[in-house]
Amino acid sequence: MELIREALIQMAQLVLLLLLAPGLTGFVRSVKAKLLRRKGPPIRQPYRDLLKLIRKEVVLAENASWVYRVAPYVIFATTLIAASLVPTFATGLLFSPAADLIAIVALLGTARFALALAGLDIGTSFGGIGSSREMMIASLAEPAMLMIVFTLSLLAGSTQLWMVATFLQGPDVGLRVSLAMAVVALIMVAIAENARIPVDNPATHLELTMIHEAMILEYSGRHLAVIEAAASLKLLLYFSLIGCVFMPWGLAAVGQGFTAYAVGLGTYVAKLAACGFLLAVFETGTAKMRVFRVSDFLGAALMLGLLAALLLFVSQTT
Amino acid sequence: MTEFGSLLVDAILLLPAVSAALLALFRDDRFTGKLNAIASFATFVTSTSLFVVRPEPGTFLIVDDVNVVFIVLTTFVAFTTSVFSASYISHELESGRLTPSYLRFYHAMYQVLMFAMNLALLSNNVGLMWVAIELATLTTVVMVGLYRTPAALEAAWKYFILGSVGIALALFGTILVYLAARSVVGEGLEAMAWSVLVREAPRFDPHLLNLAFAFLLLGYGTKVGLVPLHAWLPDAHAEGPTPISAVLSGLLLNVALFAVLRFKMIMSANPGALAPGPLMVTLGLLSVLFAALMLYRRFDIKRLFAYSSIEHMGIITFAFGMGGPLANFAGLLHMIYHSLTKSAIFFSVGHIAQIKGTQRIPDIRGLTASHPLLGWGLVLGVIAIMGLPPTGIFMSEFLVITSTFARAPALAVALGLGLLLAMGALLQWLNGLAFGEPHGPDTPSKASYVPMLAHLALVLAAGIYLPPSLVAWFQYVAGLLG
Amino acid sequence: MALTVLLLCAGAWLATSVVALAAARRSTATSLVYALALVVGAVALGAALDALIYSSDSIRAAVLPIGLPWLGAHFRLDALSALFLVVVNLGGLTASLYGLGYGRHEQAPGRVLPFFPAFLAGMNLVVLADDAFTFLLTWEFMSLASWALVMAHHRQPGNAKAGYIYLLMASFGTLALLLAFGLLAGPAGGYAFDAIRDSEPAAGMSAAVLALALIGAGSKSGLVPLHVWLPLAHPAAPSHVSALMSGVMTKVAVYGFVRIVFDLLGPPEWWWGAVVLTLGGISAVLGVLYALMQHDLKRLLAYHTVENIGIIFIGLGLALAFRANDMQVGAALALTAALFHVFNHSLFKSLLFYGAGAVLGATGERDMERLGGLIHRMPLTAIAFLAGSTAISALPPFNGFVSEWLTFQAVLLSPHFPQWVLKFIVPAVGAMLALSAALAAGCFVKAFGATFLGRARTAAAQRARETDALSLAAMFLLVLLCLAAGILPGYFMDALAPVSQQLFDARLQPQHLHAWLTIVPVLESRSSYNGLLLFVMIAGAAWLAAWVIHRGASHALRRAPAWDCGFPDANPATQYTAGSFAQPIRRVFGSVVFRAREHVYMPPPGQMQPARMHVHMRDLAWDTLYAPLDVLVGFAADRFNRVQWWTIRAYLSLVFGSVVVLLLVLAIWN
Amino acid sequence: MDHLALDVAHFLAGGLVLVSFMLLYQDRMFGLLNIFALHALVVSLSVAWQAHIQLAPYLYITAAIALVVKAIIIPVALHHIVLRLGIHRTIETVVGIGQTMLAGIGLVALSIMVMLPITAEAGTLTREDLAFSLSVILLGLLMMISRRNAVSQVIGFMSIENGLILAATAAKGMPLVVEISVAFSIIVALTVVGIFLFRIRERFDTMDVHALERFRGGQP
Repeated sequence: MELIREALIQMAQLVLLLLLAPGLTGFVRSVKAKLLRRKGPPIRQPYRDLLKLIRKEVVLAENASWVYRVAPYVIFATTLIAASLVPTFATGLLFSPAADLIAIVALLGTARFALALAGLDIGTSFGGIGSSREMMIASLAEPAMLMIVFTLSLLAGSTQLWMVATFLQGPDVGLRVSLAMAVVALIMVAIAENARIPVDNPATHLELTMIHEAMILEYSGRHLAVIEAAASLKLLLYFSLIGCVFMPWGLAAVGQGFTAYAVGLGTYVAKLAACGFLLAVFETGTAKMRVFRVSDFLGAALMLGLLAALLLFVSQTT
Repeated sequence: MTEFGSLLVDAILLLPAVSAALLALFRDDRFTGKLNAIASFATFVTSTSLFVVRPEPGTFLIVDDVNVVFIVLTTFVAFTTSVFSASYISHELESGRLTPSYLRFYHAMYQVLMFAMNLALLSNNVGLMWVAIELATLTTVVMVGLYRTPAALEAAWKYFILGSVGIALALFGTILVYLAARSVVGEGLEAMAWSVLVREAPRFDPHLLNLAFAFLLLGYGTKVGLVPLHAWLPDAHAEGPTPISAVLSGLLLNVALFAVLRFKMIMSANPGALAPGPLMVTLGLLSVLFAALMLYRRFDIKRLFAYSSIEHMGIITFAFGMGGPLANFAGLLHMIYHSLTKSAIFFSVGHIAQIKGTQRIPDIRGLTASHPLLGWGLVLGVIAIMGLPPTGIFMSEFLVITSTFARAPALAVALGLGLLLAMGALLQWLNGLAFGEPHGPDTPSKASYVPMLAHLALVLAAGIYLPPSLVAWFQYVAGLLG
Repeated sequence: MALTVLLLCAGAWLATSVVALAAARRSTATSLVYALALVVGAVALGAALDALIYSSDSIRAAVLPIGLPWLGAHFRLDALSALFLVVVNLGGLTASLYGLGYGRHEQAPGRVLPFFPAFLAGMNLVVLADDAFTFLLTWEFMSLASWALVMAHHRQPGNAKAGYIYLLMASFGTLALLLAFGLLAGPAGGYAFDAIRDSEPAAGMSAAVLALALIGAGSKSGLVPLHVWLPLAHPAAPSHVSALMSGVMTKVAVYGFVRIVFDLLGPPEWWWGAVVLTLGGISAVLGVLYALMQHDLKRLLAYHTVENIGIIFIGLGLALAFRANDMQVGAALALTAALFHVFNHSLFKSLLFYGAGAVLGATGERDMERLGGLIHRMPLTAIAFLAGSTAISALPPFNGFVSEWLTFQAVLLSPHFPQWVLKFIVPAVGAMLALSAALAAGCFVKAFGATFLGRARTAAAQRARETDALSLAAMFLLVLLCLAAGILPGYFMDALAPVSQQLFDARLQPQHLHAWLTIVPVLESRSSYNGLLLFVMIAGAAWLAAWVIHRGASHALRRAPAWDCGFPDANPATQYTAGSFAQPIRRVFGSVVFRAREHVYMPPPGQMQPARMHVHMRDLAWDTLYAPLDVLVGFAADRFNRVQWWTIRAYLSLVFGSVVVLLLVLAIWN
Repeated sequence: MDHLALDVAHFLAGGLVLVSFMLLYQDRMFGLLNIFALHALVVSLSVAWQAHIQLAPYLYITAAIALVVKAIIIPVALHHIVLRLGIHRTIETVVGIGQTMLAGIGLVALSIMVMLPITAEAGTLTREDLAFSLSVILLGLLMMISRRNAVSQVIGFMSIENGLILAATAAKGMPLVVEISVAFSIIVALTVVGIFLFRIRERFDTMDVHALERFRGGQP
């Protein structure tokens, strides 16, 4: 009985993520439009796009292989599962022991692997550009992310995300330099991983600057829809992560009852809105950087993460 | 029983001597080749019986634990080489490099050489041994110059001069040993007999012994080919007929080293005498390193393996210089393995040079493709000589290096690097010789590969399994060597 | 019993070698030899598994009257050797299976067949050996057999150099081990491992042995900077042999290191861990960076071995550090991580080499710039290669991730080290590990993408045909094992427990007891991972999404030319190549690590010449260590060689000089 | 052994060293041959004297061989060879005569230094004779390496041999001396024959360097 209830809560979170993800993207877009004094599309536009896309027929390049057709679903599934393992409104969900923070990072890696392969499958030059740059960014972003994971898990004594969140909710966190460094690094990584300005521009189709869009250039119809959904989910995932780790207020624990869940849900949505707003402001205020400056940007994130972990290693006694 | 034994000993000496005289009489090359082989085989069979029958030491001749295996080894390699020589020489005759009259001379000399080496090993008298080694030197000088080409004559002459100086130094050492013995043993033949010398050595004047050993080491060391006394060796190996190169490397160097060992036993029996170890270690190490470096710029295949002989004599001298049961054991093993391996290599090199009509390494390529048996035989031989398992040389090198490292790490490291250096050079040449696109004439060889394969099989088998009786003998002699 | 079986198996392989020698010219020889090797390998694998899983606590020993005469050849089967025997024989088994198919294309079977079983026998015997002489004999025998296999295609340019450097480096390593054993055995020559275990090592000696063992095992396994032979030799051999060399033989080297340092040498000092960790970290990062720069498929794989060996050594270094600080749980975890990675790497590296071999067999090409689009023509090989790529890139749900995850967990246990040096090194190495994992993914996107995806770049790639069923069987066997080890890691970790029990007297908690087969290295509140659940969830979610969309929305599909932003080009040369794929990473890392310099030639306007770009990269290890050595030896050889042209008089002066020196020495001595 | 016997032996051995120095000093071919004959004569006398005082008649044979072979036959033969082959009459030295002589004195000092520690039980005569014969040997070697001329090198080698015979006879009662001296004479004879056979006109080392490279397999 207990098991079924827990499973239900887990499923609820899954559905919640699916429902929220396009909305978040739409929200960021609309805030950005507002900031630019444009009218902009409504927040629900991404939902419409997705629905329209999945109903359209797929135009597939002649030499596309099965990798090209399977990749969207793999990307979607791994991102979804990764996102569902991050606490949103409650901690300690049923499946959370299945993967700790390192595994979540690795799951995103699997998604990226599939995406990069898909970019190479047609054999066009743009796909290759996208994959190549994506892997270059990942080669720095992923270690940076792992350094952040190190920092968090050293603080909490665990790589389990719910343990980290619980720890950070608790009283003995205090103000820590390493934590601050980790936050900055995490934000930088999140920007890079989600193809946001200044690393990449999600709205561009200017050939030589695009990264993420270059890889999915040939996708159409339901495949494109699934990939777009995965991209939204990924943004949501990072927001949830930042939310649960650095703003751990209001998180419910499993079994605390419906009210706690409701409070958790409310604060969660508020957190997302805050993050989305900040992202939009940030993106509006910055210019995109050259591709080869990205390595400096991410290198800085990696160094920050390493420094944070190092500080913790050194300060740890016994 | 012992009567019969001394008869055997006489037979080992007489067989070569008589057949030398016979061979000098006959002209037919087929027959002389066969007779040579038969005589060598008879000598070999006779010598194996020494394992069973052990005659009493005589005034001039002795069979003891130290020399018995060397005698058998020498007669064995002499026999296999004579088989190889028969096919080699008949080819030389066909190609016109030798005339029948030289051939007669060659076969007679071959047996004289065997006689001299057997005598050197069997002699119970330092003076007699000296005479025997001198005789062996002279014989090989003549053989080296057999082809009468300017290069061969030059090599023979160089060998002759350097060898003679070495022999002179050894004689001075011998005289000093006699002097040291005289005051203890008294005048006469007794004072020159091994059996007496070793027994009475503790009472000898250590200063005289030191001086004597210095001269003996340099004198016989010249014959061993130790650096810096080695200069004759590469040329003599390269310019003479290949069977002689095989005998030189496989046997004569051993015989000279055997002489050094005999004197080392005297030295180590005397408590006051200078430890011979450091001298031998220095010369040995020098030989290894120098020869290893020299291997890199060799373009003549026989000269290459001649330098490798110098290297291995260095290893053996090093091992005996280190002393101790393990290193001495390793040195003895190495002498035997090196004899067998190096002569096998020279057998294959002889065939190769005859097929390809050249000794220049860059002109010989891809042997494993054009002549599989010969090529792989060479590969196996070189692998063995590089000290790679499962061949026997690995075992002796293992023992030398491990037992040295615990006592003198720097020496072991130096020796190890020398071996590696030599391996680098040999491998570099082997790559060209055995692999790649074949090059040059590829007529199949009619020669018999049995001697080469027999040697290699022995070395291979000995690397994995040594009969206990042989081991016991090695251990006993290693103990005697101190 | 198991030991006897294994020794008999080794004998059977050697006998097979002899059979191969005798029958090399027959047409049936290939099938016969590989079939025999396969059967013997299966038996040996069974014996090893039996020893590891069912009777790991008993130690079996045997002495054969061969080898060093007064010592005999000692053999011993304990948990550690049983584990490595499983690795070796699993590799041998699949390689034989693969060889049954792949070997038919072999142009020179006479140069492969006799050495292949000998190589297998050598690797088995190394792991079984229980005295220094037998160990080194079989170790070098293994090198020699593999050298012969490297030289199998001796006519191809470059292979001679590969074989040369390989055998020389192998012998250098053997020399180092020889010296290490010389120290361990002492002047009396106690070569049996039992005698060495009983003896008390002196203080300074252990450090020397560690250094020598690192050199010895490192040169065989490819630790930077001793890795130079590996990318030359591994690609040169026939592919199933490459797989054995890269996937299995390097593990035998790891075994040698573990045996000497963990078993024979006695309690470690903390700084050993620091040294091993650092070397491991450097190897991991440099290995993968080297790999990224390659466009020869097999060479890329060989460089990846350097990376993975680095990861293994990170685990071993951590285990040493934990052990030195008496942190048993950490030691057991780090060792388990390292050994699990040993196992995993042997699986996916063999798999990838088989894939590369299939590509090579089908197209005759190893150069990725001349391949492409093979997924259409070799779909099954592509699936297998993709699985291997995913596994080696440490992506869940495959097995590579699990062992790296365990290594990370070990890193995270380490802030409690009291030594400051370790406190600094461990997180830095952790970052290196993370970096290498991320770069590996990039590298395999490149490898798989350039080889299998896109369009065929040459006619050879266009004409490729799917490889034979036996090769595919070998590959898919490994795919299944990779997947099994990835989604059911608990069982595999439990199988490794006897080893840490034997070496450290400590083990991880039994994993198969956890609910839903989750693996929990230390505490559930600390970390856990469930590959099975993830796999099921991912597969379920993907299937569900596809099902819903196909059912509920549209499954219409139309093939059309690629859009490519509006200007598609039919020429496959316009594709992104492997070299261009690696260019951003080369820009980021290469200028420092490889001194990469780009030289661009732009023809002046109006001239009809192609613009050209050359990239020059240097191997720093080669430039700073090996090239100077080569020059030095050459210089010394030239100098000494002048002695060859001296006159007799000069030679006599040498003799005279030695006489005088010796007399002077005597005079002074007296 | 009375005083006179000792003195004569001492005188002869010392004389041999002196003659060695003369050999070293000589730079004319025929002068060299003559002095070598003198060298052999002194050795022969010395051996004969030893035969006399040791009461060892077989040593007379050695003395006779030395006299006949080395004091007469070989100098004459070499004389002929020099004339026949047209060998240069002056001897080319490597270093100056003065330096060679200095080095020679150093060698004599060295041999005395080496022989000194030998205990008295070997006997004064033996000790001195040994020191002198070692000096002769070393001087002979020095001569071999400081002369470029083949004939003088051979003569250097023969003076080494003379030194050895002196040592062998000084070692009282040594067996096989005759055999050894016969064996040595064979070598000596072969050396001379070698010079003649190989037509070594000037030196061992005059062959031009390119020929040597070919012989010694040096070409890449």
